[in-house]
Amino acid sequence: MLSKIVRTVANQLILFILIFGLYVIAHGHLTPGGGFQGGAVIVSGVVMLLVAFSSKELKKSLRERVLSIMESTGALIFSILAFAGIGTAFFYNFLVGTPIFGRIPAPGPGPGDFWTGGVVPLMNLAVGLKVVAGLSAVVLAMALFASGEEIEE
Amino acid sequence: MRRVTGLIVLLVLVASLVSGVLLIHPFGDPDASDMDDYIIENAQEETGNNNVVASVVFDYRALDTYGEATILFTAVTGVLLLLRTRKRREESS
Amino acid sequence: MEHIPLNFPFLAAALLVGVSFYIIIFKRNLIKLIMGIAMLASGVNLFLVALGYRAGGGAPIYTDAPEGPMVLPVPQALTLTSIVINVAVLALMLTMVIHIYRHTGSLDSEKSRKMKG
Amino acid sequence: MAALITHSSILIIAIPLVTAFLTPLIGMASKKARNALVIAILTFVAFLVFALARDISINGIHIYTLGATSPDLTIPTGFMVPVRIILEVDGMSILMGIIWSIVTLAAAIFSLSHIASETGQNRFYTLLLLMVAGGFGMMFTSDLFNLFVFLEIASISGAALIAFRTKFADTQEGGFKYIVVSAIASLMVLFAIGLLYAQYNLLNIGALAQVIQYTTPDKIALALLLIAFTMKAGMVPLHLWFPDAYSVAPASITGMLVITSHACMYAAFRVCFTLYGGMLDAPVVGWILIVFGLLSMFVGVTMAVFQKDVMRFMSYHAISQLGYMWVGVGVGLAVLGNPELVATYGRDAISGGVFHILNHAMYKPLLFFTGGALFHCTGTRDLTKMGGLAHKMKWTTILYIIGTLSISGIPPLNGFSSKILIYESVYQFHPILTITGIIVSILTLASFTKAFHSAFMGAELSEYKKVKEVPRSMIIAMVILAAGIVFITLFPSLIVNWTIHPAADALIDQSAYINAVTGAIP
Repeated sequence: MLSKIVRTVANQLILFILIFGLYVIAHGHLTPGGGFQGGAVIVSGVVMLLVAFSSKELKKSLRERVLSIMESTGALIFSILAFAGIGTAFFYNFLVGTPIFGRIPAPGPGPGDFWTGGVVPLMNLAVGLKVVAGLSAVVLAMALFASGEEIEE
Repeated sequence: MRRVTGLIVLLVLVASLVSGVLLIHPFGDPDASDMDDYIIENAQEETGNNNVVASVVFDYRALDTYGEATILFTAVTGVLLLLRTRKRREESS
Repeated sequence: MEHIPLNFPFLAAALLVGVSFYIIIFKRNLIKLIMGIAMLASGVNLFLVALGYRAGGGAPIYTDAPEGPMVLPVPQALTLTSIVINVAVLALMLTMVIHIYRHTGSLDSEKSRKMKG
Repeated sequence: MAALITHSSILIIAIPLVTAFLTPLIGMASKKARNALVIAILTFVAFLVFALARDISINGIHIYTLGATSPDLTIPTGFMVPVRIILEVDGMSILMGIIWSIVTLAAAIFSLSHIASETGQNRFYTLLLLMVAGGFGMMFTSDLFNLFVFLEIASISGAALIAFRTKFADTQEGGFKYIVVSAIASLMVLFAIGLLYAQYNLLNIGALAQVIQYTTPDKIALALLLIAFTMKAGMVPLHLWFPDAYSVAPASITGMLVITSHACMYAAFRVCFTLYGGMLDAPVVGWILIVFGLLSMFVGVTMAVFQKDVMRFMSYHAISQLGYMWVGVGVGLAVLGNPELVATYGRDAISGGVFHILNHAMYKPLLFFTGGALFHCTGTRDLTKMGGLAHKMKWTTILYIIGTLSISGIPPLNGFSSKILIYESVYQFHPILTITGIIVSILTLASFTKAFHSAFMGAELSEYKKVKEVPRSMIIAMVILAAGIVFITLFPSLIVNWTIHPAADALIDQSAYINAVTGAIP
């Protein structure tokens, strides 16, 4: 556990990291970024917390069982989105042209519209959830193992 | 003996890699780009994405991304499997 | 062969791969071996992403895009996939090295019993 | 049903994946439900594989374009080359799929009691299902980068499963070696993909095969691909990691790892026959495969003689048996440019090699499972410490004898029928190949008899007084594979006509594979 100054700053910073990560995930279909990149940003915040506090402290708020469930959920959402298009073909982008994320942008360069992209924004979200949960679980498990703590199954 | 063999293998490998990369198209001027041009032209219309890379990752080559997400899941599962601390020890068969 | 000066990024990628193979073949420390593999992955990723460059091209994103050509999108997608895969591989490798160190007390591939070859 | 067949190729890959994501959630609630789910899903996948096999034997190559407006629309309307990922299942792929579905089902059943006393079972079954999906993906995809992705799925889950028993040091070392080899091999594959992509801007195997020129970068890409896949398959100069990794895994996983070796072998064949095909410098590459195949046969069997560890002993035999397939298919590849020779013996040589893959995939997992059963009962893998187990473990003894006779090529068992096919055809290419094959076969029989003697025969040892026969699920798993052996033994010509010849023809006939991708414009 590091000094009080570090802990306070980390506590404040995590909010901004979270918001930036969510922005990168949510705008993956418009600007550079996406589920993997935004997820990695958020996990960097988790690593910061891990350095500022001890792994024992962090374990109280981030339980591995919960992370495991989150990861499976993310993967299952991705699978459901993939299976939903199977009426046409697996991974068919079935949302293009529907009211949900279905708008088609004007061809060529443009300002970008949030409600475009079909299943892509949803998949970004699912992948983001998965990456955050998965990588946090790995980092946390390694830290706990190194400090001799117990890891739940 | 082992060092000599290793050195020979290394030299052959590096020589072939360098000659390989020197014989492909010059940097910044791809020879063929049919597939990529098709994607750049049609990504907005077919997938509704302004971000062409996102449309490749999640639409044109979505199975790769599915596999990639699966690999991440695999690695996380593997790490948690290997780092499990045995809470209950059952030595009986 | 007149275009050799232009091929520096490819050459750099090939040399990076060569250096990492040197590390993988000759270094005995397991952590250095893992670093070698990480460098190998970086070299291959650099090669892949350099393949897609088009002179003067911008990022293949239409949101507020400047005029002009766009670089090829597929190599970027492949590189993204490959980066994530390598993160996964490295995490698992490091876990195994932690265990090997706990069991044998050494990171030397020649000292531990079966790590030769 | 028709819709199920249309989508079957992707369902075979996706259903195990989805189940793998579900397994941790269900395992938290109930162990029995999780075990039942795993077995049920693998049975369903095996059913789908057989349904797809029947469809392919009637309608020809099965093709599936992911995310397209219609699954058989491989090329976008008004365009020349495929853009999306395409799954393409021909005779050879479906043969590998059949093998993989049977062995994974047996391995899952074997695991039920083999790892019943270990912790971390939820994650074990999750990884097992992921490995199943990775294997199917490797066999069915026709996209080079997709092949790389699925290769990684299979190897990462395999490495984690090898290291499953964390309390032993050798499992960690074996797993680490496996993942290092896999990482290097797959990055070499990726570099080769980059070289091919740079020249042709394509990733689909069929589309690439149509335009490939065999320039110098293509040759380097071929060398990288072949080194990577032969390294992963355990061919001799690059085999040192093979016994270390395979001998320490749980026995059910070792059985599956053998088939992933076959899958890498399949990928190497796919590259040689389908991707390069007619452009290939066939005699040179064929001879390279033959020479290193012969080395594998010989080195594998001679190293096996000195092994005391039952699993290491069988791993070295696996290397030796893989050599037969390299030689058989290598002879076919060497004469690929000459249609007359292909007709006289090339096709038979390829058929023999492919048939040997099927046979090896039945008896080698069976032998590994019996080794696992011995370990399960005695707690040791050391053959010199075992003895007199035939009295206590009748089923295991009988199944071990079936496996031994089959691997040594004793007539009339299935190992004999594929070996005789290889011997007859490669004799016309070069007699020395057949002679080496027969010598290796004799050595195999000798060493397996010795192992049998030291483990099962002799007086009952006092420390194994309390040993009982292994649990029922392990016997069922072994009986499934033994039934496969018996079936092939009883109906060899049926098997050869229905599965082996279509597979060999799929390798030889490059144009069929290409046409399925490029000619399917509706």
